[in-house]
Amino acid sequence: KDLNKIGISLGSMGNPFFVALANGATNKAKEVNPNVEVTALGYDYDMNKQFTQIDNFIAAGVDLILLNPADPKAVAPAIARAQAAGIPVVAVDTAAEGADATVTTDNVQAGEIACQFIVDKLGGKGDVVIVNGPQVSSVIDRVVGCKKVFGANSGINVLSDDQDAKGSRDGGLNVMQSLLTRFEKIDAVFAINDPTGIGASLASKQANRTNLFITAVDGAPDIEAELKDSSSLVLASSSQDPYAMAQLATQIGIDLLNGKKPEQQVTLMPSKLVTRDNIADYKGWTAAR
Amino acid sequence: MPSAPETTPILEMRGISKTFPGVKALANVELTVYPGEVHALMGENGAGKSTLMKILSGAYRADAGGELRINGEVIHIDGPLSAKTKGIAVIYQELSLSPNLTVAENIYLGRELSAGGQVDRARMRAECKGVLDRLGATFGPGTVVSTLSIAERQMVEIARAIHANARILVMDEPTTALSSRETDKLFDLIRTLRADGLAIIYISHRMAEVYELADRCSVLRDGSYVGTLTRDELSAEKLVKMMVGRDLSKFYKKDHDAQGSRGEVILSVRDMSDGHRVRGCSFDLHRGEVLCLAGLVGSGRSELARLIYGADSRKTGTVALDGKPVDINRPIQAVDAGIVYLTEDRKGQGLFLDMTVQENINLQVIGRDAGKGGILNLKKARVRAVDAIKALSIRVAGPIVEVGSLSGGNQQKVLLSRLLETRPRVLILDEPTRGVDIGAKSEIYRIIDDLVKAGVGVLVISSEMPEVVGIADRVLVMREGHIVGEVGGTTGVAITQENIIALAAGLAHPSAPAA
Amino acid sequence: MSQETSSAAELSREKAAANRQVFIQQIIRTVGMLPILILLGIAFQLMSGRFFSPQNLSIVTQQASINTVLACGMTAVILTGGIDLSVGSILAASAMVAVMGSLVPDMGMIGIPLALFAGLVFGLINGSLVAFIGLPPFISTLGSLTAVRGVARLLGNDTTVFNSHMPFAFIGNGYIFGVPWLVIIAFLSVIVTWIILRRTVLGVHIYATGGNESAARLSGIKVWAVFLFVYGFSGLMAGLGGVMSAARLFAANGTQLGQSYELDAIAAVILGGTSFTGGVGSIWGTLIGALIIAVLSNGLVLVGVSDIWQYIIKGLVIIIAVALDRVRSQGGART
Amino acid sequence: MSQETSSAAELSREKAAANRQVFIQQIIRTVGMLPILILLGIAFQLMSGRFFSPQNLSIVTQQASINTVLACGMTAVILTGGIDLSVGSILAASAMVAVMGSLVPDMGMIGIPLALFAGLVFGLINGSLVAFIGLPPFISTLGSLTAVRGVARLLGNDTTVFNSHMPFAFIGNGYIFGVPWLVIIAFLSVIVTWIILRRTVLGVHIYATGGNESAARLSGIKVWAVFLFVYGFSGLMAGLGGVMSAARLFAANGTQLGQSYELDAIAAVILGGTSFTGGVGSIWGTLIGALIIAVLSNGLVLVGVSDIWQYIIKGLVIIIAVALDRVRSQGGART
Ligand SMILES: Nc1ncnc2c1ncn2[C@@H]1O[C@H](COP(=O)(O)OP(=O)(O)OP(=O)(O)O)[C@@H](O)[C@H]1O
Ligand SMILES: Nc1ncnc2c1ncn2[C@@H]1O[C@H](COP(=O)(O)OP(=O)(O)OP(=O)(O)O)[C@@H](O)[C@H]1O
Ligand SMILES: [Mg+2]
Ligand SMILES: [Mg+2]
Repeated sequence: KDLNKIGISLGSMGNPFFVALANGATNKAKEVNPNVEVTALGYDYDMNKQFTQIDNFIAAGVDLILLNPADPKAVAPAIARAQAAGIPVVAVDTAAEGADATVTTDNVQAGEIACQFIVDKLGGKGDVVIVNGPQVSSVIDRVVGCKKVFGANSGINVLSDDQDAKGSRDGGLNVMQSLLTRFEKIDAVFAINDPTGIGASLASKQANRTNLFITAVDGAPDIEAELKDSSSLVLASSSQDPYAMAQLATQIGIDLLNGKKPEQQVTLMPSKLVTRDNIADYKGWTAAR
Repeated sequence: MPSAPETTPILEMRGISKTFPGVKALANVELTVYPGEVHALMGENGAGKSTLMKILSGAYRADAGGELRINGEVIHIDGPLSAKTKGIAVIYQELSLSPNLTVAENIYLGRELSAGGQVDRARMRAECKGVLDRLGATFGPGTVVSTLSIAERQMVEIARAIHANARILVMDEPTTALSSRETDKLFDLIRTLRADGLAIIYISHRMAEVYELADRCSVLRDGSYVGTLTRDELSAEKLVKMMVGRDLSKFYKKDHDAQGSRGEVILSVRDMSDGHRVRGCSFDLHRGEVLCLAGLVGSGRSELARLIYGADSRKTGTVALDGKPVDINRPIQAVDAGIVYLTEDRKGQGLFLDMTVQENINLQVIGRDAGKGGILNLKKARVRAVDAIKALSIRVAGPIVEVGSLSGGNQQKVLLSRLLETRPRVLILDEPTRGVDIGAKSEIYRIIDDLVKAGVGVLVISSEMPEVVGIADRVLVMREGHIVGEVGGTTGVAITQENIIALAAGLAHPSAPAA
Repeated sequence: MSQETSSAAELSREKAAANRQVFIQQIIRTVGMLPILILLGIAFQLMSGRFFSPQNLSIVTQQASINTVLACGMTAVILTGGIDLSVGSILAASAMVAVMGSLVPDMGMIGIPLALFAGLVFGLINGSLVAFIGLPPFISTLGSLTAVRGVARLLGNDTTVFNSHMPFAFIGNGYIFGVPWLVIIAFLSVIVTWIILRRTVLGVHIYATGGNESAARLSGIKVWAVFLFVYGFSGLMAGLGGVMSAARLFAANGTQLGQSYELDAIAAVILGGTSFTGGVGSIWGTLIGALIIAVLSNGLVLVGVSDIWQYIIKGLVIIIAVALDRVRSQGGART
Repeated sequence: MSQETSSAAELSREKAAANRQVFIQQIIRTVGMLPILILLGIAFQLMSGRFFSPQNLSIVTQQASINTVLACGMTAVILTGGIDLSVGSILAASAMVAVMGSLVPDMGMIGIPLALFAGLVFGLINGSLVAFIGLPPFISTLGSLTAVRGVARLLGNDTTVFNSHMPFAFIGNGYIFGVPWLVIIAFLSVIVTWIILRRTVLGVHIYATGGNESAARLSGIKVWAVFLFVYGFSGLMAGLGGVMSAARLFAANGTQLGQSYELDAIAAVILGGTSFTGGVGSIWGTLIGALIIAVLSNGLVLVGVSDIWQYIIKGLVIIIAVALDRVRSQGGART
């Protein structure tokens, strides 16, 4: 079967991560068919909206759907509808029940390595804060991974883990400001994504509380600048590679169209910790490939 | 007959008081009304007439201590609905209709007819048709109220009260928007209702109406009960003295010499029309002249005034000031040229009720008074406001009181003083004394007189015949959008009620149409 | 004298003409946006070649269904001169209740009444705040927008609840005579709202309250009861929206549902010609408004417009549609 | 005669008393929510022991600053009886412009005027739609809420633009005499707005237009100019908010910035006692409203309330605050 149209439904198209993801998919698809039509939409974290988008894709007659599910299980009926219409569905970034295949960063592992960095740096002892975010599965997984590490180290004391910083710089800054007032001693911060981490860093610098450090997850372009900046308090970020993830997912989708089943149902892409030491070698999301 | 002491009064109010934050509106007021009488309630603006009636209708709650009896029985009214069920119907000063509903829906509001759980609009329409016909309404029950004129809306209110089979009917200044013909019709109706045994409480500032209708008359002053006169005792001097507490020497004050003060033409209007309500109207207004526009309701007088003022868009027509044509398409251009317009719809289009007296009075001159960058001159504004309050004897605690809390007549004076502050050369007054008490009325007449002496041209639209006859130097009569005739001035036809009405109704042609 | 009667006759003839004109204006206002809806449909058909396919029409109407149901309640609220910002949050909370109820063994259908009841209760709370304490509707429903969102999240403890064997799954996915249940429910809601607004005494009171609240009070209408009803009704409709959403998704989530649905519902009502100041408007206009919004979302995807441009185009179409309507029915009252 | 003069004296004494009462009422209305703000502060101090620390007060006021600036423009708009839903989107677009402008080599300060200009232009577009085409403010700014959001995203092509060497970083992070720049800017905005509203002809025209639009028209006020001004001003303030946000975050993102800021700004205005129907309200009330919102957000984190409960408590506090105010100033006009 030919690949003429692809529909992509992602969390929020304003997030550079999803933009990189969409670009990866588009470029991969163009390798196969230069005239391919790609429609990438953000569902703004609304389950109804994602269902609507999938229905619209079916109506528009797409050949392949890539999606980042609002909820790993809840999206199953919509996926089933697409599959009933003969459209293969590949989940990216978050696993989706019923999808033909899933390609995702190992978010639990990403949380683990970011927080292991904290534990190592603190020598297994200290007061830490988890700046949480919207309760979507990737965020939940990261926090699970992180807490697993912290839980294994009895010297680590988690002061707060229930503040939603909305996954943005703005939110990270506001929440961190208040947390800094609330707790006189914070040794390290785990932020569920890069913007939150940078916001937390800004807040700490403003409050002159530079005796702490921050780790995050993403490896986004702005964290690269941050890691290169010696005054920043962000020391590490567990990287994801949305571009490669999308390329892989698209390839799997094309294979599915041609009747080739993927080798494994779920492809976990391991996360690598980017730190000040290895930032020079990091390729980043927007690198030309 | 009606005041026979052996009949039980249908309504007795004793010791009624009402305090608003900062204002004692009523203090220990009493009122006794018998069935089958028209009981006039008189008093200056702000005397508390409307407040007393709102207590009767359940819109306000009186302070504790008063007593209310209907047919001798003590009752309590705790809301509009309970007043209604006790046979009390009120036509308020501020009309209280839903403009988006039809006439029939308004008449039945709160007690709709229904059949099988559905509103029965057809039956509602059919059943109120009778009342409307009896009132001589030219609109049907299915008409949407927002398309009716003020007069017609008032007619809807009257129809609603009559239709509710009220035993006590309160009319708070019902004729302010009616012309003499509608007023006569209304009076016939009131007499019929009286004959049917209804008690009618009638509030008005028009002496003539009270003489004509009232069987007895109670007077309030500054929130207190002054006394009650029977028909035989009723006289202008007595009434005025009770109301005002002093004598009013001359009511329609016309100091200026009608021929002597009249100067050259200041405003000339030619071939004014808007395409449907006003058709080819032309006239001249002279310096130092009071020109009245008379006519039936709906004859297009207000529309003509609004066209001149640039408030509505015109189809044809020119306006010249001092012989020079002026371009007026928006009100601001008229104001800049020295023409101002007092609207007949005080609350809807005139005043800013949430703003203070000072702000309202200064509104149209703050631009002139302002310093660089449009910074307000608050000192000057205050002085103006205080002066204006004094000059027009506006009853208000101070210049920073919100206009919305003033009585109707005082609101009217605030609006008038706003216009006067602009020092106009031509003043167009649309029903200037609507809802204004006798004292204030004579003050407004005095102001008009002073302005005319100072060389201002004044165009007055009025539906109150005695007023037209009393103040006009010349009268133009409008009918169905045309100026159909002129009396007074150089025509040689005397300004009398009969001559004007004959023209307005299209029955006579005492002179050729003006200009 | 004969002249007078003739002029009276003329006057009444004129009046009748004016009345007719008002009537026509009302019709125009009611169906005001219909031409725009049709134009949009034709444009999308020409550009994509798929818009008018039966399958797509079924999808569009399904997509419009939840917003239509919310907009029914919103129409009643706005007709009284109020606003209900909390419908999205109430929908989320009710959907949680619906799914959790559906998990009750052997009597999962109880999720439906429970969710409706939850919506009704939230709505009545809004209504009480407006009716009895006299809070401005905007602020009281803004408060519940926030508070009920918290309740919705609390219900599932910030997780997604789901039930793949939803006993009322047919509501979200089933058909009768080829028409989706969702569409039927939305249409029934419109009919019920129409009956309430236009055929009952309550409806007259709703219009009267919106047209002139103090007049309504003075004529003995229980204005508090009207407020209580419209907000309760709006809450109930949001509860119904929650059931529909739960049945469609087999799941619910306190955060990821109903965000800014209130804006879509309000947009549908206003596109439909209902006046913000209250007292003027009709449910049919609302239906057309809701369809326009759904058609835009669907059509732009069919045509393959990018996400960014969808935002820009949607915003412009809303503005242009209302502007066109304004120009066309010039002289109409300002809503 | 002597009796008359004595009664006149009594009258004037009574008048003075009434005058005083009116004045006091006005003051109460203006500072209406101040007691609630103070109560909240004391409660949070008691629970956390840190609320009134100078450092925290500096943080709270900083967090209130952007919302205060938006609410200044919103106050002017709501006073005319309108509403501006697009401020959040305009803020995002302006912040994008500010950051992109700051990246211009050697003249990065140009980002500030560019952003302000962008905000002003969007605002004037809103104003033109209301003033010249007569669109309902809700619908025209709802349209721009969507369309400008699209423009904001388009500007950065859906990526985050950032500049860690922001030339106007001092705005977001600097202090003068120990007071954060953000706070100074917010306070200056309040002062400027106060002067416009209370000390200029324009301000009187704004109140007049909101109080009675047709009377304003009839008395020769250029109502269109008033509308153009208030929406332009609101846009400009949103542009300023964009600059502040960019300077604070060193970055901007078309999607993530300014989402539902309009609700916070409107809540501040309404908490501050400004009437939705227009014509009544004051900027000082708005300032207090904005502070209440910021104190709530900050205090709940200080006390360690979880995110879910923060929602619930915030919603309830908004409702209770306005309800208390309503009960206290009973008999006041309904806003
Ligand atoms: N809602 C209110 N709040 C405060 N004061 C009020 C209110 N309503 C009336 N008043 C005051 O009560 C007094 C009596 O007012 P009322 O309207 O009863 O006078 P009125 O006799 O009907 O005058 P008019 O002839 O001008 O209609 C006035 O001083 C008025 O300012
Ligand atoms: N908004 C409107 N829509 C339709 N018809 C209207 C409207 N306003 C007024 N009319 C009609 O225009 C006619 C003229 O009304 P208007 O009351 O202004 O005349 P008028 O001569 O000024 O009388 P008066 O000043 O005594 O009320 C009335 O018959 C009324 O029905
Ligand atoms: Mg009165
Ligand atoms: Mg008139």
